[in-house]
Amino acid sequence: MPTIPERRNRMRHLVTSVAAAPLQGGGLDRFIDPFAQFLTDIANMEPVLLQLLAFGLLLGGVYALTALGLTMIFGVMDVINFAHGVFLVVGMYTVWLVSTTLGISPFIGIPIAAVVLFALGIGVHILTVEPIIEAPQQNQLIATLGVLLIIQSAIEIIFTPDPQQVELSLGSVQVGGVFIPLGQFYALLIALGTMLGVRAFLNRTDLGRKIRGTADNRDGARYVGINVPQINYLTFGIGAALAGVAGGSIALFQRFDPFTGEAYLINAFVIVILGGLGSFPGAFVGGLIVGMIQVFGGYYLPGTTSQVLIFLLFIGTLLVKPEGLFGGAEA
Amino acid sequence: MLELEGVRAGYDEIEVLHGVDMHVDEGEIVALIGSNGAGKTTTMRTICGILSPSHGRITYRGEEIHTKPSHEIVERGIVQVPENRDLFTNMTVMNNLLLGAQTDEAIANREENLAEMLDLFPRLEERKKQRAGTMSGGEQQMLTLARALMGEPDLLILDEPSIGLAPHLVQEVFDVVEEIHQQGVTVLMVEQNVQQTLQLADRGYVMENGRITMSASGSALLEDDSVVEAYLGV
Amino acid sequence: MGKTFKSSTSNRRRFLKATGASVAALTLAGCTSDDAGGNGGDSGGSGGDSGGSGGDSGGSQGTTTGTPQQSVEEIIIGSNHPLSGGLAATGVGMSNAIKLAAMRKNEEGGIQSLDGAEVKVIEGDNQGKQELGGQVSEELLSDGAHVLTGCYSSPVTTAATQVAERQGVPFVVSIAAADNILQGRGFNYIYRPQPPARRLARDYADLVPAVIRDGGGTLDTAGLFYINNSYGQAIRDGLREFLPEQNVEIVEETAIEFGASDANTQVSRLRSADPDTIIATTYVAGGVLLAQALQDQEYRPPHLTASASATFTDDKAVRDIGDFANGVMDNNYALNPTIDKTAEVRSQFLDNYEQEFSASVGMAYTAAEVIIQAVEEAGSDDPDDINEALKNLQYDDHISAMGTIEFNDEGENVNALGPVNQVQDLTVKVVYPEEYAEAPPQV
Amino acid sequence: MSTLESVREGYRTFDDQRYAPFVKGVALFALLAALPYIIEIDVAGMELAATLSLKVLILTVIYAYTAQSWNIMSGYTGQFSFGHAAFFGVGAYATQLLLTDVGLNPWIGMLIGGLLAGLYGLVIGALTFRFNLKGHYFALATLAFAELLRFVVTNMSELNGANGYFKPFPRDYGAEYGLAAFQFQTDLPYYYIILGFLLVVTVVSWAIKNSWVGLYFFAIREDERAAASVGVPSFRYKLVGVAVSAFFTALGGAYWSMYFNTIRPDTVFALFKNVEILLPAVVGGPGTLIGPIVGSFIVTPVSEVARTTFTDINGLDRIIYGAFLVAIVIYSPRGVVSWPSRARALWSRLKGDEEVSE
Repeated sequence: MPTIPERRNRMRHLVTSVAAAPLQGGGLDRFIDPFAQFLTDIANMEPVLLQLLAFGLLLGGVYALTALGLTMIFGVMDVINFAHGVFLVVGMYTVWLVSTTLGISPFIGIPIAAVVLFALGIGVHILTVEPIIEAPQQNQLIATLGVLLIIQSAIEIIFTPDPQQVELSLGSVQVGGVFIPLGQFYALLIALGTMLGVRAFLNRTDLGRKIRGTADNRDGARYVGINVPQINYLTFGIGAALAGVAGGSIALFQRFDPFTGEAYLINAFVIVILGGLGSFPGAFVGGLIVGMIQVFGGYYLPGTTSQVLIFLLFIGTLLVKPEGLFGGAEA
Repeated sequence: MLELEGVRAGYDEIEVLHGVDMHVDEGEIVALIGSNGAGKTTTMRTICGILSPSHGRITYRGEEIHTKPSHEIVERGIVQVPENRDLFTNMTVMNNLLLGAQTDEAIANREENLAEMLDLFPRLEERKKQRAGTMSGGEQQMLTLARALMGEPDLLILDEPSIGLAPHLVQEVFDVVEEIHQQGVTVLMVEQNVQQTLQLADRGYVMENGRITMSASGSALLEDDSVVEAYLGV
Repeated sequence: MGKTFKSSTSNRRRFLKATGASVAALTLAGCTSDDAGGNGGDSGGSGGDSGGSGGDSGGSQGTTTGTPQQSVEEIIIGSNHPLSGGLAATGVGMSNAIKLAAMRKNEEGGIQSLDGAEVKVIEGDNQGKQELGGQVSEELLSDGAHVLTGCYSSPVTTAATQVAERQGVPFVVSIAAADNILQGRGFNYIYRPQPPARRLARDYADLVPAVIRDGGGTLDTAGLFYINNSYGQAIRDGLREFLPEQNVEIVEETAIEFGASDANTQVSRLRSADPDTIIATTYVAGGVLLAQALQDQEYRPPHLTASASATFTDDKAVRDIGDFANGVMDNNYALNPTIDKTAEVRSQFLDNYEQEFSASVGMAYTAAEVIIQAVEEAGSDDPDDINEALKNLQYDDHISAMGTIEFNDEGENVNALGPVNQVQDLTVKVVYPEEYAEAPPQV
Repeated sequence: MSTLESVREGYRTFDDQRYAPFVKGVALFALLAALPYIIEIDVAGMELAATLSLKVLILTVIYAYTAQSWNIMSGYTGQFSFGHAAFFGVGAYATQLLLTDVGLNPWIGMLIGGLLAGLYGLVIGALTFRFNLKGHYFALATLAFAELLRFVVTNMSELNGANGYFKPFPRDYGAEYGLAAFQFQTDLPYYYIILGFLLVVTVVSWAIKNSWVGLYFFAIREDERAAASVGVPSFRYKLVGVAVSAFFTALGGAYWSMYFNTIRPDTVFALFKNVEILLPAVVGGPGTLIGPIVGSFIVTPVSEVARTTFTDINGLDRIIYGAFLVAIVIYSPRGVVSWPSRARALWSRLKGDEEVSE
């Protein structure tokens, strides 16, 4: 243990490094130097930048996919669905299960996962969310948290906590010196396709219009005679189905266990807010932003400092433009 | 047609309506007047199933509707123009109108009704592609009215349809209401412009502190001293 | 000194086992002389209370009954591991390994010095939660455990060992990487056969560059790839300290978040630094992501290595990665392949539990053997006797690739070692030091 | 029946007295103080200790304490915070950092931690209230402020990064085991310390509730615009709520760091720590004085009973616990404290309708 003078010195060091550092640059160095490096790389047109851009796009696509279902439920029903992460996991296990037991291609497993999750979502909604849809929001939060615990532990008991993986090595292709891992590339395509598909559904069909109307103004929806409880459970079902697609796509390239969903959950919240509640293009752009920050931040900044930037951006968005980048615009 | 018997309702623990009795007959225009906080809007919301009464009953064409959810009430032909409009502000005018039609019949006649509405409210035609939230108050009010009419109501409930509008627009609203009524729609309305409303109405109710305190024909109410004093500010 | 509060909590759930007749006598009262009981002042008040209730269940209270003459029918090991939750995949395997060690001992005829007393394992699930570590330890003790082991997660282990120390019951850490669990704590009852983080990092620096250089390779620069939690950062700090001593310069460091979906960026960064070796320190998932990203970017440094990585010492992970894993060197605690017993234990484990016998599981097995050996030498079920035996233990007959297990004053194994493993033909083989090597290293 | 009636009548007269809350409070805390002994009492061969140990009691009171602290802000002013782990962690870190690096007594470190957390709360409040964040947006913003700290601390080697702190021995800061050092070798004193914390925060909470501050808080919760229109300086009072709540929550973190010996960013700033802090208050009844305490004495022991009962299948206990959470928020959206009045309402409805409308 340190002697008293030693302690004093350490305290002095501590004060300079922790408290005063941001003022003097000692703490900011860790941001300024990488940023300078970044600018230098841009000036030199380093080829790695193109590679990072590709990775950012791919990661962003995956993130956008995970946020679609959440933004739908959040936007329409004003419910923070804590079980969203574990819905992703159910999607992963569904794809894994059908591809290992039935020998079907995991790609076909993805729509199956969507159907399974649609049913699960409606069930969860009717049992837990609908009874308290009018209750204070913290109750819905705790109810979906309970659902998270139930489903997660059920998966753990049935399939053991051991990690699983879908037998599929897709590898990568090289385009002009840029490597593109195919698993994530397919996930990006699925994200784009799903986004466009759901958007068309919302914009072009009567049911879609009703869902948007309910998202826009619940009382207005009641006044015109929309069956709001029905819209609620359909929305929850579709939101869960989107999680199924997302989880299934992630299973194409990532190992997973019953707890994998947690890491995606918070990012999905960030993306939903960045993009704007209920906005699908917003979710896509939000996903890309988070993906790009993680990739470029991961490349230039030490440790996982990029997460700090993501949360700063998140807070900034909440403060300045809480409706999100695409909030307010027609989806 | 519509009958309220001893209806009590409110928000959470606070009861606003302490037993409301009133009725609306087929083909009538009935006005509900009263000061702020008397419970008029609560009454309207309760009829449409946005609130559910704690006591009493509401019947429509002999059928109890107070236990029904709002969409089933609309299905039976009761449509409301709510006080704060509750438009789908992020959606286009067109989509707002389309969403007005929810019953099978209304959907079947949707295209025709749409044409009619755009005809009736030429401003809406001009702004078809615009987001509802970006329009002026008057235009929004027109849209709310048109949206309600898209639902082909038998009983149209208007809650303060002229609130916050410029005088010439107020007149326009009243003209439209009259026209709708002439097409055979029964109207129940709450209005700030008591004079104009009572002139239009067949009958009127006065509401105070969550109870109906007076009921008479529109013209009789216009001549009643207490009404004149309280609501016409003479 | 009167009974302390701790002894009254230790007969928690006594009604459950009061009927269990043969209850091995708890000799907790004997421990009141240790430092944990030092401040009788604030716990004395409760003594009378539990004394009063002790009357009707005296047998299980056993204040002075732990005399050696009395025959001991079983020795109970309390296994405090995460059996559910995010750490359960490894935790369950570790707990199973402890059960296997007990089973094997019983098949040999039990504890000989106790006339064939059976070894019994009772399990507690700490769910990987700090606040349950101590609680589970207490439950296991009140269910009659004579000695404890656990817990995989370091914060949980901290809470769990605290209880053992206070109650004067020996605790042999199965795995817990953080150095400060024991070091500087002044514990009297806690032991760790496993090499902790700093030791593993030092072993990497001492062994891996030597192996590579002996084999004709060059190793001047290194790039670190670590998981950004306490375990990853602890190894990173150790490598920062020890690698320069071996003339290896760390030219790049990159971290991955727990639960990340890829390691693409990290590999880009390592790729542009292009070090002689990449040193991975991750859980299984992180190492798989690394291998995947390396393949996707068609990059492999001259030497792909790892320090204390769970990935490249786990048979299933290695198979999942495939050929790319071949040649990866990883210094991690390992099983000793040069003795027959190892293969025997491994096949027994695979037969009984459908799980991989990974390095972590093997380490837990060794911890259990250490306990059993100590009981054998103590010839007693008295925790203090067992503790005394642990202090003086010199255990050779274990299956870990390290020397004689013996503990220093802090309870660390002085001969703890993280030898060099290498993936060869998709199996994990110890390649260095030579005394444990089953195959020569391929550089 | 008549005895029951007279008892009820007697209770009602008692309830009307001004000293009634005081007497009830004293009774409650006397009960809590006696709990470690009560659980040891044998009743027909069984004792409560079989399901409740002192460690579980301590954990229960810790969460009662943090929930009570959360309640001052979120229950009273209605600003639902989902990020109280930020304050909890700041308290824990400040205490351990000052203790380890400067040898500052943990009691003083704890107060400094409380002040720092209060400051952080003011920053969060000033920003979010100034920009008028509401509902989910506010909740997510507070969560972001908590997660932000987790990542900042994890990546700052000056704060030992992900490795966190390990509590030094009393001798390392020139003290001996005991109250002054905030370290004990047995659990019982720790129980009474956290119980004392709970007493203090409950008294503070009671004082706030029964002062004009509390009146303003409730006015803000019910209808902020209306409150502002009658001259309640809502911005300032919301800030008071956050700061007080953050201060006390931080003391809980400081206690945690002393009791559990070691802290890390992923233990004290954990995502689920946010939930654990607010859960008892929501289950018990947000905005009430007794709710957080009652809630914690339900939530923590239920989880514990589930864990020790369903040991055959690992993970089953969390299914039971999850189902319990769902059930309790569905059937008691206003919290468990509404049970007695709901029971009374049900009772009078069964007896006849006349009493309901009074």
